[in-house]
Amino acid sequence: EDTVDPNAKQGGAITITYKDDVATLDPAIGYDWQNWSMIKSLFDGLMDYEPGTTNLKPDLAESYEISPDGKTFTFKLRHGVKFHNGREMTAEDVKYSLDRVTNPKTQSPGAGFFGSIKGYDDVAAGKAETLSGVTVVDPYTVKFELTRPDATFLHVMAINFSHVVPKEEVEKYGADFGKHPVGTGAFKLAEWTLGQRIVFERNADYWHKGLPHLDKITFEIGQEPIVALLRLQKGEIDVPGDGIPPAKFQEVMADPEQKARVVEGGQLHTGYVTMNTTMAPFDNVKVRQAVNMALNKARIIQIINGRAVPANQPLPPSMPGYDKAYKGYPYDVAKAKALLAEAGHPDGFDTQLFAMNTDPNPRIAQAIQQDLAAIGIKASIQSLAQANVIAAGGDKAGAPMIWSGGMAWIADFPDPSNFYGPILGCAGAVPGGWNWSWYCNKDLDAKAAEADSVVDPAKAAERDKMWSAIYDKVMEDAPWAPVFNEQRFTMKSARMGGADNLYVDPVHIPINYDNVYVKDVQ
Amino acid sequence: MTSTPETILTIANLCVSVRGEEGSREVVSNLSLTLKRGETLCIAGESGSGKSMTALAIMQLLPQPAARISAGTIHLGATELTALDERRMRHIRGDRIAMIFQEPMTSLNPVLSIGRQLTESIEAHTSLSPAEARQRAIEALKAVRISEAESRLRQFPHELSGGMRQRVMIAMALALEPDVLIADEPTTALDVTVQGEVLELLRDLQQKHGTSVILITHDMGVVAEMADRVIIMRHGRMVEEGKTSDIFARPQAEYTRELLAAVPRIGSGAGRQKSREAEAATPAKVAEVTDLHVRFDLRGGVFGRVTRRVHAVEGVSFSIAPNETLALVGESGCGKSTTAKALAGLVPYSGDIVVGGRNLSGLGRDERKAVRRDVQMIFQDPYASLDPRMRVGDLVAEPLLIHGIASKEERRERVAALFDRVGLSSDQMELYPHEFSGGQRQRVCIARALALRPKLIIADESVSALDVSVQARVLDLLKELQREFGVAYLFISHDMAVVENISDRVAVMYLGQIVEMGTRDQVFSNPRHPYTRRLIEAVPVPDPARRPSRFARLDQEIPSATRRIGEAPLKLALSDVGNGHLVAAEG
Amino acid sequence: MIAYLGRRLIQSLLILLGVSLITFALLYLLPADPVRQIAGRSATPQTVENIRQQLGLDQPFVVQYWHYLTKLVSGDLGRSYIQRSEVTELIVSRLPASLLLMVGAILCELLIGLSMGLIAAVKRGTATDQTLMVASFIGVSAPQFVVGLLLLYVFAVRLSWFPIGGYGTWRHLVLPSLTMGILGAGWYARMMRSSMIDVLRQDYVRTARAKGLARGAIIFRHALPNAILPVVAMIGIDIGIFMGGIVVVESVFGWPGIGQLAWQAIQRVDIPIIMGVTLVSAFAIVLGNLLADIIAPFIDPRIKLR
Amino acid sequence: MTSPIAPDLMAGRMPAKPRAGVWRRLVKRRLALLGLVTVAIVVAGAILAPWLTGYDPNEQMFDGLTIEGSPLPPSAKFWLGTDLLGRDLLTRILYGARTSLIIGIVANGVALLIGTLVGVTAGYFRGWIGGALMRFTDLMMAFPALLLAICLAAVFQPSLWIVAMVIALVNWVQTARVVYTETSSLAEREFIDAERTIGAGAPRILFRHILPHLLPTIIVWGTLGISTTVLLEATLSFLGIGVQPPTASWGNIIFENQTYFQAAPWLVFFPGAAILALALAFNLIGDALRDILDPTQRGRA
Ligand SMILES: Nc1ncnc2c1ncn2[C@@H]1O[C@H](COP(=O)(O)OP(=O)(O)OP(=O)(O)O)[C@@H](O)[C@H]1O
Ligand SMILES: Nc1ncnc2c1ncn2[C@@H]1O[C@H](COP(=O)(O)OP(=O)(O)OP(=O)(O)O)[C@@H](O)[C@H]1O
Ligand SMILES: [Mg+2]
Ligand SMILES: [Mg+2]
Repeated sequence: EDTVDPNAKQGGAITITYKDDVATLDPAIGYDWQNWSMIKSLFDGLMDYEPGTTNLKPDLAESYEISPDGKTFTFKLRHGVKFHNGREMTAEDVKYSLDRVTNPKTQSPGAGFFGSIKGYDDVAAGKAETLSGVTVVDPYTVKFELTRPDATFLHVMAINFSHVVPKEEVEKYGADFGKHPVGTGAFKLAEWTLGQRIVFERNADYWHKGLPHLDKITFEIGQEPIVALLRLQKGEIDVPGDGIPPAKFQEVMADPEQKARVVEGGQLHTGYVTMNTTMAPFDNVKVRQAVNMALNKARIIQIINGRAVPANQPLPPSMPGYDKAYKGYPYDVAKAKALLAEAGHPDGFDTQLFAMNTDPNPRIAQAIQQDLAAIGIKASIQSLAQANVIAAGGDKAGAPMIWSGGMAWIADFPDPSNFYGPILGCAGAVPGGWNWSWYCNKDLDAKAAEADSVVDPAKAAERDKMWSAIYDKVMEDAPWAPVFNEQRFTMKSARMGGADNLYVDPVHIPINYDNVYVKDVQ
Repeated sequence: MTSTPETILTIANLCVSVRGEEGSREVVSNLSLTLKRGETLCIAGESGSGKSMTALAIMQLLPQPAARISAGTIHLGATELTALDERRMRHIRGDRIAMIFQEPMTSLNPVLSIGRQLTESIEAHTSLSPAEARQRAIEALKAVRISEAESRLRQFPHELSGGMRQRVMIAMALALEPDVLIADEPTTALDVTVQGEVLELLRDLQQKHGTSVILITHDMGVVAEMADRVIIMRHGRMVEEGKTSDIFARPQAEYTRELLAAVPRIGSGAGRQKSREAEAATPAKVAEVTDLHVRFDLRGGVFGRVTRRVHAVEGVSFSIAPNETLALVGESGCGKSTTAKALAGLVPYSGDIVVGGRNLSGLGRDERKAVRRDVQMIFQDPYASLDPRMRVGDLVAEPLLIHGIASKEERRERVAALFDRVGLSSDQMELYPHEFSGGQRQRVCIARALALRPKLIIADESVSALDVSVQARVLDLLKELQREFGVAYLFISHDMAVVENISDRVAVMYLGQIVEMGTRDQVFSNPRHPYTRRLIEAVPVPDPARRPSRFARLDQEIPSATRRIGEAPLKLALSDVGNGHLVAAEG
Repeated sequence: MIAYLGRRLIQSLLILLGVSLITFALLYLLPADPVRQIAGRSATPQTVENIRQQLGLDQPFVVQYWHYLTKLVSGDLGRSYIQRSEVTELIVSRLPASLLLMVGAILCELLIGLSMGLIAAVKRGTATDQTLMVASFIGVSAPQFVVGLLLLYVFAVRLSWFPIGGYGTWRHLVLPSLTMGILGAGWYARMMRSSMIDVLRQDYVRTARAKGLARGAIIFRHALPNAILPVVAMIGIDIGIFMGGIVVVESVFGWPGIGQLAWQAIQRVDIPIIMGVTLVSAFAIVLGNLLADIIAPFIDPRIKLR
Repeated sequence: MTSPIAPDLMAGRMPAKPRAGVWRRLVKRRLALLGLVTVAIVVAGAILAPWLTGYDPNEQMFDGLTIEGSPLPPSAKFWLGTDLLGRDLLTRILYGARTSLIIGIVANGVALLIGTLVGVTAGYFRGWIGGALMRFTDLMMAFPALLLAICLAAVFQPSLWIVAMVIALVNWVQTARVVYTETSSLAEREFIDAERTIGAGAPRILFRHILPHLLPTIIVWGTLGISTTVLLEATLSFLGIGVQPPTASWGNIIFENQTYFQAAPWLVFFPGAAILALALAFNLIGDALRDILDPTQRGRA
């Protein structure tokens, strides 16, 4: 097919390291940095993206049709796609997989993505076992009916949670399916030694001829990033899954040979400071704007060795709907002070800034703290474990300000709506929710719903505009102070081949396992 | 006795000094002596006179870092010991000079088996194979008449009684047939019967191997029985030297005469007061003990149930009147100390103990403190019963402090006076227990017990470590206090001579029970129980002319006081054989 | 002996029960809501409640604890909230590595620490003594992460004597054990020196000298066994300290032990794993104490198992 | 009857010496003096920090980082270099001494105190008090300290004093165990019985007679505890309990920068050396005290 690299060689094995454990390889559950792209290689969904880009393309589906009202999606499935156990995948499997992921017993963290499918509420409430909106038309056709037009639906069909699983294997392993994953993907699981090693093996029956290139991928688990880099330098591994550790960044960049193997790319990521809009004094928009103007983003980026670009709006630059024209709040201490004075805080005030405790987040928080101090805001830092920060954010009276780093939004799929719902919309502004600024603008919620009902691909640009407007309005109310969009810097061994964008794939993080190859096989 | 004139050890002008906090002082001054092959030389003398220091100096084992040889030479044959380095000295120690230390309890390594400790020195100095060394060790144990020598090799020191430990020490010292054996108070810690055995053993061995022995002791009875020659020391100097018979018959030095005069003799009149009538009728006893039982539970099983018991004291009854001294005698392990401890409130007991009209059980805190003031105890082991980190002056002042007696200056004065009374100088108040000799420590303990002027003093072997002169002094002091304040004593001792000297009444204990009790005269002049008789016979006589050919020996092992649950020991019935002389039926 | 063990085991079980109760209670009181984490960012309140019910987290504390205990009896530690695997399986798969590391580390610290302490005590007051004590303090004061990386850098990267992290052969074990051991060695060296100095003044050492024994025999046969007793009592304590350091060392050396599991669980409040690891480490500590008590009579025959 | 023998006077009488003060004997020893001076310097540095340095410990200086954002090595301007945020390291170490002294001395001291009290009490009083205390200690020992810390962090507002308290709560256990073992063997010694017979109460026996014997152990644990607690504080801060950034402490400086030990070794070396120096200083003092307070060691130089 079109996407296969003509230079690619077949065969070879690579080694990749990760610090944290791989929790599960069940597509309905896995939601981590490490397992996200592994699952993508073991399973397939109806939709996918072109390697290294954010462009949607059909995957298990051969083609799809959208009804004019945008509420019915019909997918034609590819023939002859086989699960790793040899059975052919059919429309029944698609339906089963979606029933499964939305069933509360599965306890999937991604169930909410399917909220627009008819019958979702019944399933979620435990009143029904299957989604009434998903019907098997014939073994190779599956039809989705939605309760409202949903422009993101094709993206939803590409995220891991909608990947297709074989019923018999799920039932065989029950809750342990995540340890014995069986999918249709380019690789199949060959070995899993808990806490040590996961080995993927090429799926010889993969429907996409010519893929994958590699015979074997070994993931070594539990290694400190700094040690992983040492091993890379010694040629023992091929890709450090956690990237280049900050402490080694300068050293790597100073060495031309190593620098040549560094790949840089954008990410669907924004780092921001939330301000609790229900909590004085942040209930005053002027205060929030003042904070936006007080931050010296260039300095903050300097601290992380320039591995980011300044952000002025919630969406990252590579996201459709990013408003290039938007200038954002300038760095202007005097004006920020003036605004504070206008808001009735000429001498500033005391507050707290929460941040996650892993490097470099406490450092960034300290830089922010110093910037705030310059306009009189004395923020004390609470540097806590991830779960504690999340808990504080989900408590209405919990955290006045949170630096999002380490827990921040990395988009589930490349669509502007993905930055709104749970983190800026009213739906997320509930106890235990993820809208940490507790910003709830009914108006904008309505506008967002409107934008998401523009399903027609032809109107995509128009829809993006609508989203830009929404985010501009958000920035007017300034519940966040966007700080930067992190750039990904990764490294590979000299033998690794494939286009650079495969190594900073916006969707397959850290790399697109299916498409990379090694140069040293004959 | 072989009498080769050959000299084996020569000490010339030996000076040992110890460094204190503020400069050093000499504890052995200008000591010169010679030891001939096969000879037994006794060093006797005042406690603290430098006897142990001399012995340690010969071994080059003076306590570090305090003491050192400041002058003089020690020749073993032609070898000058003080000039030897540690490595070469090592070959001398154990092989040519062996030593038995004053404290048998602490001188054996608690974590090594007897066998290991015996064979290792054999292996260190000979080229014997392990099996041969083991054989030699067994022989050595047999030589000191330890039963079941082979199985003993696997035992550990704490599994042996005090007497056996001392015999192991001797076996260890003699295994290599050294030229010189130094025995520092080898019998002080032992009761009479065991003491007799040990001394006899030493003599036997010496005759067999021709070993030269330096025997340090303050017991003139032992000196008389063992020594060929005697050296009398005082204040670090030798005051007299001579043949044993000469010294006993014609002491030259004033101090020697004092020493000999002070020796308590059994059955002799020296210092023996007229036996007072037991004041049985006096209603107000100081202490009344009725049917005292002390049992130590030995636990076992999953739930830690008691499976066996040590019947340390089984139904002992006695009473002590004011002004009276009751002596408690008996073999090691018969329950003397335990009885004393019960009386002092240190072990749980059943039965009744009434002190000064108050029953000890069920007293409130303050009452108990008051009773404590009335009953004081002097412990068997003087070193162990003094807090090694306190100055002795503070230790003696402590009872006064606790009971809120006297102001600070008065306390100091009283302590100084007490020191004076027990024969210590008030300068020594500033020293720590380890800076004293064994006997000096015991005097500190006595001073401490006297501080509160109690109504009853329990003295557990409290004069056995003292040299006779001080012993006499202390005994006099005790009597003096009795006269002045009407103090009563429970006097525990294995030294029958001393007992005869001081006691009004005597109780003989065996296996936790009293087998004979009566006035001193009744018990000593007319011992009825065979066990009592044996005890009296075993006492060494301080007269070289009257050396017995053989010590009476206890052949069998002491029966155990440990029994299974439910197996109570047979209770002995005491019958009165006249005038309150109680004797148990034999059985 | 058997009886003693039985009694001690009952006591140990009670301690474990206490540990489980306290841990469970503390985790119950923790403000972070596990259900929210399971349900994900886009979950509706309804879904959240549903999951809460499924996990029984809506039950009162006592009921929850009782459920936990009853499952515990059959060896079931529940399922991880985040990893979704059986906690028992997770722990069992990682335990051997941690145990191996523990054995290696304890061997290292004993070997290094005891010999340092011994030499220091024998050479008391000399330059050797002082150097050794400074070294032991460096061991105690040096951050383990740095020590680990330094060892890795020198011996694995530069000299290639050992592999750069990983698990499998004895060569993998050396550096992590050493890293853990250096800290412990500092402690043991200090303790050993202190107790050795005490022992060297005892009468029986004088006796041994009087027998003319060689210096080595005096030190190793007579003094060492006596001095080592307080050190043995340290074993239980040591396992506790070990549990603290294991996280760092395991992650530096990519050692697949329970330390990493625990650390990740703590960061994400994965309660079943925290409970499981807590119980396992408590068990190890209790066992360590027991072991110390059992060894003691072999070293010092005066000590009776009571 | 008068005694026939005069009190034995010692040859070469010892002068009745005043009890030389512990302090005086301490400063006479060279090494102990070195330790005292070091501690004094650290304490003075902590107190006088504002006057000793021209920088603010929290000021992230523009010229404190390279353009790429790397910290600066030691130089004439920044004597010990700068940290990852461009702050003067020397200044942070000086101010950090305040935190670390409180942790290393106060928290560690309290832990030692609690541990000793519990251990001594449990070791001396058999029966239910001792049993209960020891079972409690066993329980605490088996209980993971970090967990307790996290929970406390969630309950309290993190602060230096909370972390000090947590460290004290966590660290006493080990001391208690060791002291317990030693006390129970001391309590069996005869001189304790002897004290009872003269009417000494439990407090007197415990504090005047047992405690001095525990001193060597307490000194060992106390001095070793300094490094451990200072480093433990960093772990706790990391988990959100304890001093929060930007407040400096020696442990935190190391902890924040330990991954940079190759890129910027001064960031780990200097605070590490400070901890080591403090711990060693106390060790020297402790060693000397141990000898001075142990009468059997008199005469040792
Ligand atoms: N470690 C020490 N430090 C200081 N002085 C000591 C030390 N050991 C003993 N002395 C002193 O040395 C002197 C001689 O003691 P030594 O032990 O030789 O006496 P002794 O003749 O054996 O007495 P005893 O019969 O009581 O055992 C005594 O005055 C004692 O106070
Ligand atoms: N704490 C204890 N636990 C168990 N048994 C004990 C204990 N204390 C003493 N015994 C035993 O009680 C018995 C009596 O001991 P006690 O100390 O009273 O003997 P004694 O007559 O004073 O002997 P000695 O003359 O050797 O001092 C001995 O068998 C001893 O082993
Ligand atoms: Mg002596
Ligand atoms: Mg006794």
